[in-house]
Amino acid sequence: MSEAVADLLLAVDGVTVDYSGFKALDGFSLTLNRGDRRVVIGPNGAGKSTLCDTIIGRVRPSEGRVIFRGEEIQALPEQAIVARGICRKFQAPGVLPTLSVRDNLALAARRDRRWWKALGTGIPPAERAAVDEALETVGLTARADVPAGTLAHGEKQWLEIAMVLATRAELILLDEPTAGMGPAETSRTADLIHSLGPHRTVLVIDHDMSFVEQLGAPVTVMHQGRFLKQGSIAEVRADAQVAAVYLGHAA
Amino acid sequence: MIRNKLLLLATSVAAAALSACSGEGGGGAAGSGDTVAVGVLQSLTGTMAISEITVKNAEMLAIEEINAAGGVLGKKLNAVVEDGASDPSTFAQKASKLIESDKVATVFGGWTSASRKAMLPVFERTKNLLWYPVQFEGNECSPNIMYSGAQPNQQALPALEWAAAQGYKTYFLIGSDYVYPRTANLILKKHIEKGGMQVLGESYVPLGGTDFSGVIAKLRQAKPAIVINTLNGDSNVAFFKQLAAAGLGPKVLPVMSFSIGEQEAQAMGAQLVEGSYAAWNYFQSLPGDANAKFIAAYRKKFGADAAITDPMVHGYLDVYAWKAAVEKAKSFEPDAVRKAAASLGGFPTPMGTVSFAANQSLVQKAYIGRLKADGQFEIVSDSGADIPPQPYDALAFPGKTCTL
Amino acid sequence: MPEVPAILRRGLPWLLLALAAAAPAALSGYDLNLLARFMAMAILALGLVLVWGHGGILSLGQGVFFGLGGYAIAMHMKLADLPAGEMPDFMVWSGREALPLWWAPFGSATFAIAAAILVPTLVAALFAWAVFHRRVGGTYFALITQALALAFATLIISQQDATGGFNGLTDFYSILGFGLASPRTGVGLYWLTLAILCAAFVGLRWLTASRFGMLLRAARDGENRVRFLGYSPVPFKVVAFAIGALLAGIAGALFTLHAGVVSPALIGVVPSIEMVIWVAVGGRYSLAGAIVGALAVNLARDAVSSAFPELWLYCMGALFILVVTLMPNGLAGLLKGRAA
Amino acid sequence: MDLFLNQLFNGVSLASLYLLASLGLALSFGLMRVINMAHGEMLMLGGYLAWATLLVVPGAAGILIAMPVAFVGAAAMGGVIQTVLIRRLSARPLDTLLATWGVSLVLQQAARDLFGAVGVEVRAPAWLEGSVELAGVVIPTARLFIIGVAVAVLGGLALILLKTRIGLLVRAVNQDRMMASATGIAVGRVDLAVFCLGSGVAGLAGVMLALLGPVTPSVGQAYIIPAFLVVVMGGLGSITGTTAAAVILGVFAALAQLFVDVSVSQMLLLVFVVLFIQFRPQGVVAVRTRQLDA
Repeated sequence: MSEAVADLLLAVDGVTVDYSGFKALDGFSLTLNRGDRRVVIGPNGAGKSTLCDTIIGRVRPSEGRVIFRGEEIQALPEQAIVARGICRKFQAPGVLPTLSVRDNLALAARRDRRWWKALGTGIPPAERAAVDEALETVGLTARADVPAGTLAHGEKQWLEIAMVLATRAELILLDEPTAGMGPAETSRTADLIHSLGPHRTVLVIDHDMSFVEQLGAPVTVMHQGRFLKQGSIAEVRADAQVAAVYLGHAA
Repeated sequence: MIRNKLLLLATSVAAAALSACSGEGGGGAAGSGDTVAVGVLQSLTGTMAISEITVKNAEMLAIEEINAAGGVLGKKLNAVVEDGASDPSTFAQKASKLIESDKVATVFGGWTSASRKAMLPVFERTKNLLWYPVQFEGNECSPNIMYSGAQPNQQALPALEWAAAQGYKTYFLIGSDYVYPRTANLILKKHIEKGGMQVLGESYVPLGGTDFSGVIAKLRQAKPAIVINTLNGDSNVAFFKQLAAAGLGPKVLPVMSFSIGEQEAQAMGAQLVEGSYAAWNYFQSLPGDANAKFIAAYRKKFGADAAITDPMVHGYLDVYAWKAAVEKAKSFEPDAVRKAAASLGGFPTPMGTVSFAANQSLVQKAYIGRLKADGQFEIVSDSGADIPPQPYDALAFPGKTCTL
Repeated sequence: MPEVPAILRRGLPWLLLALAAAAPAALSGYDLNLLARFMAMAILALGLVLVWGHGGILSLGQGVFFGLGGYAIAMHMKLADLPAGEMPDFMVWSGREALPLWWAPFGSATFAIAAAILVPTLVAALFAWAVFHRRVGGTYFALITQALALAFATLIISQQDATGGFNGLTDFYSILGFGLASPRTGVGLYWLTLAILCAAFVGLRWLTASRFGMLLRAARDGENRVRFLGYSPVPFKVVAFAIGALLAGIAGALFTLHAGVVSPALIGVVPSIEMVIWVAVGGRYSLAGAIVGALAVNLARDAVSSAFPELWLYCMGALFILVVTLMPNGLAGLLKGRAA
Repeated sequence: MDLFLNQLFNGVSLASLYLLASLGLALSFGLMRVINMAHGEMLMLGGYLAWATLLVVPGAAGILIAMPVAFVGAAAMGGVIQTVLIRRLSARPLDTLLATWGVSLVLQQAARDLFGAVGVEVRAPAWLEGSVELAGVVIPTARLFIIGVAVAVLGGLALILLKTRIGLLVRAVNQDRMMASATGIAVGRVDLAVFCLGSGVAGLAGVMLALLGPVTPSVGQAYIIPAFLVVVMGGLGSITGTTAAAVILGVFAALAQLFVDVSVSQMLLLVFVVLFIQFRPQGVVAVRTRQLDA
């Protein structure tokens, strides 16, 4: 197998998602290699979130395939996809409000998720390290035993990012991770993503241009569910078509 | 602070409730002081309430009349009324409460076969005596139950003999899906085949069922001479309405019912069932002043237009039979009363003179009535002589006898 | 809201145990039997705390599993007193020639007890898997369980010659050689019921505190969130529902031993939904609360329906309306003073 | 052969009864994701109101007057239940099931105390008696009348939903409550209107049922479980889904009676619904919504 194909992690191939007439994704394709950082931008309703939904299996595409490490996963149930090493952070924080911060992380960090393995109490030593490490990276160690529901909005976003990290997933999908965050926290999030290292692949969905710049990753622009342009942040910014789409003229 | 008091109250209520139930029984013991406790156990709530409340009323009427006339062996009757709630396990539980806690001398009650079967082990364990007022499927022979309701050979078979005499050769059996219809139909099928006649179909509908479209379609195809109907309660209303809608009213297709009395006819609207037949051991329209006196007394107490049915009269005469047996045995002890009742001979009742046979079932006449527009039954034939009760049908269950 | 004295909150289970232990000495035969029946029902209520409180699954069909347990034991007791090969009485007068094949194994006590435990559990697991794995839940599930209760009761009534139909099964004399009529057996059965109730209480307290309980509650609060952590909520909900059915089956078997009768009137739509109100009154998240709820409602039913029968339906109706709207956490909620 | 045809017609007649009984439920379920367990008692109320009307106006026209009376009476009762109880529990659908079951118990016992446990007599008027013979199939006029009323109610509802302003509001709230209230629709009032409409239809159904069945305190219980199954199968409150489900279940129940006892056919009905949701868990007509946790 040639070197290029070997490190192809994810391929979204001609995917269409049809919400009874409205095509959120229309024959959209995208590829990600291992260790890549990619940002997907586009006006509201361009299909960014639906792309995440399709990859994670929350939405079934009517056409096209999603291939992860050479395996078609678009038909698998969500938990099977997550178990294969893809994890996603939602726009609205998906933390479990009644459980403590540490328990949220413990559940994310578990390796063996079958139900009879869940009969023990407390956190097994193997996962305790991953939990502490995740707490450390997002700086929530002090708030570890507080019910997640009582965290401030920004802290919830951090907890969710920590949970995504704790799953040690290979492909991380971040859907507007900095929504509702102040500038300081936004830049801390950018640093965090940089610090993830080469063995993690990150796909970020956002339209906060300052955050996209801090990431400095290649950008894919989506419009009405279709691929529009791809390149560095500078090239995309200069492109007339992208500007037209953003300013509302017909493409 | 109030909340603390509230929660202390909550836990103590639970604790008190637990210990309270021990002190709750305590009724007058049989024979002690100048009263004797007797139990009245019918369903006052649930699906059977409509039929059983009036039987309880008749039983209470008899108890009041007896108390007014000086009680039994100089003791006033203290009636302890309990609700069986149309549920067999509640009947069993309340029966043991009446006997073990309230120490009653005897119990009047029960309606469905299910309630009687559930109470049977309780009465046999405690050696008490139950007076059962309703027609039933037979096949039971317990020393602790006085069966005043009709055995199959005192209701179903006389009705069949009358139908055969009228020249009906083909039958269709429709019933509610519970024990009495299924067993009665089993006996009827044997007798119909023995009489050289034919059963064209047999259908059951769940208790309380209201959809008869399938049954009527089968009925229309089979074209029987007469339908034998053992439906119960609400189902009768739905059955006759849908029959009328399909143009098969009682005038077109004769129907012989075993569970439609004056009360049910009144509720359904007599015109709907006008012309259909019923077989009972008592009709409100029976002549005789004992019947007239009973109807007047009941109506004075429970409403001028109250309808009087067969089970109500049996409930009423059970209390008097118990009184006569106690006075004959000169003791409230159930076993002595049982033997005295079986050898009591004829005693006067609104149904005329009846008596208990050795197998503790009532020897009684059977009547066939045709429903008139005013909700009363016109008696079209009667069995002539009294019919001795046969708990086990000779054809369906050969070789079984009931000797007590 | 002033914090509830901790000793009282933790004390409730011990208070109940002390009272229950004193009962055989304090109560007469009839009252002890009555209490034993309500304790059997309390076992079922504990199952509902796991299924409904922690699992968020409203089951309106627990009567089905209660019935399966009860009928399994009753079938054994009907055969136990008969010489081999002979049929119970109701089969004779229902016009049956031979004992149905599936009745034969119930001759042995071990088979019957195993069936009373396993059959409800397996039926529940299969039914729950069939519905949950297609992601049907919430209101739909509640309505389907109610339809299941109706269909099961109707089926039992219609197969009268094999199940005793509307009369159910009654007239038992002995279990494992112990005569049901003797008071000693009554007290023995009471202790057995109390032991099983305590075992269920301890077992469920551990299970709900474990990660299994954590994930069950997480699935209750948001199924999709749990999915995106890589867990399928289906096995957790199926196992919880199956444990609820297991406890209901055992409760059914014990109730039948105490009541001496099992009939379709115990497993239909109305009794199944009333089982839920015991837990609602006691407190759907609290194990001790559910026990108190089951005992309190059943004792109230027995007391009120004796005194003024027609009022009982109003009381039951009011219980449903008031408890569910004003006291979502039931009596235990008053005690704990906060939503679980 | 004509037994099969007869039974097919009976299936359609049963479907019309199921539809009338479940339409109100589907409407309020679609809108508020909540099931009113006292819906059966709305049917009962319709029956008693028909009885009361026939006392005042006996004779042929009685039944026609009874229909609007039952509609308004049941709608009013539905309105009371919605404002007093269901509105408070909107966030807790499962608890609403239990609370409205309490209402159902109270209404049944009240009917028992007011009108007597034995039930009252409602006679179909003369022009509904008898039946028409068509190609071997005997069609009772009463059942034909009920099918006609069911179709009319269906048409009326479709008209209201599609053509009127209130219909527009209902569809908006049905698709996305949050968005609807964000655009200024008084969602509470729409809920009340739909609930009254649903209960009214149930009252009307009560009059129809009184033509073919008893009017007793517990008549609601006989029709409520099939109505639930229709709503479960019909999918998230869509009128077309509910209609399709009512026809499927009605014909299935009727034809099953040809081969097995009525009791067993009820068991088969349940097994059919459980199997059906294996293939279409979202019901007959799927409505795709984008919410994270419906």
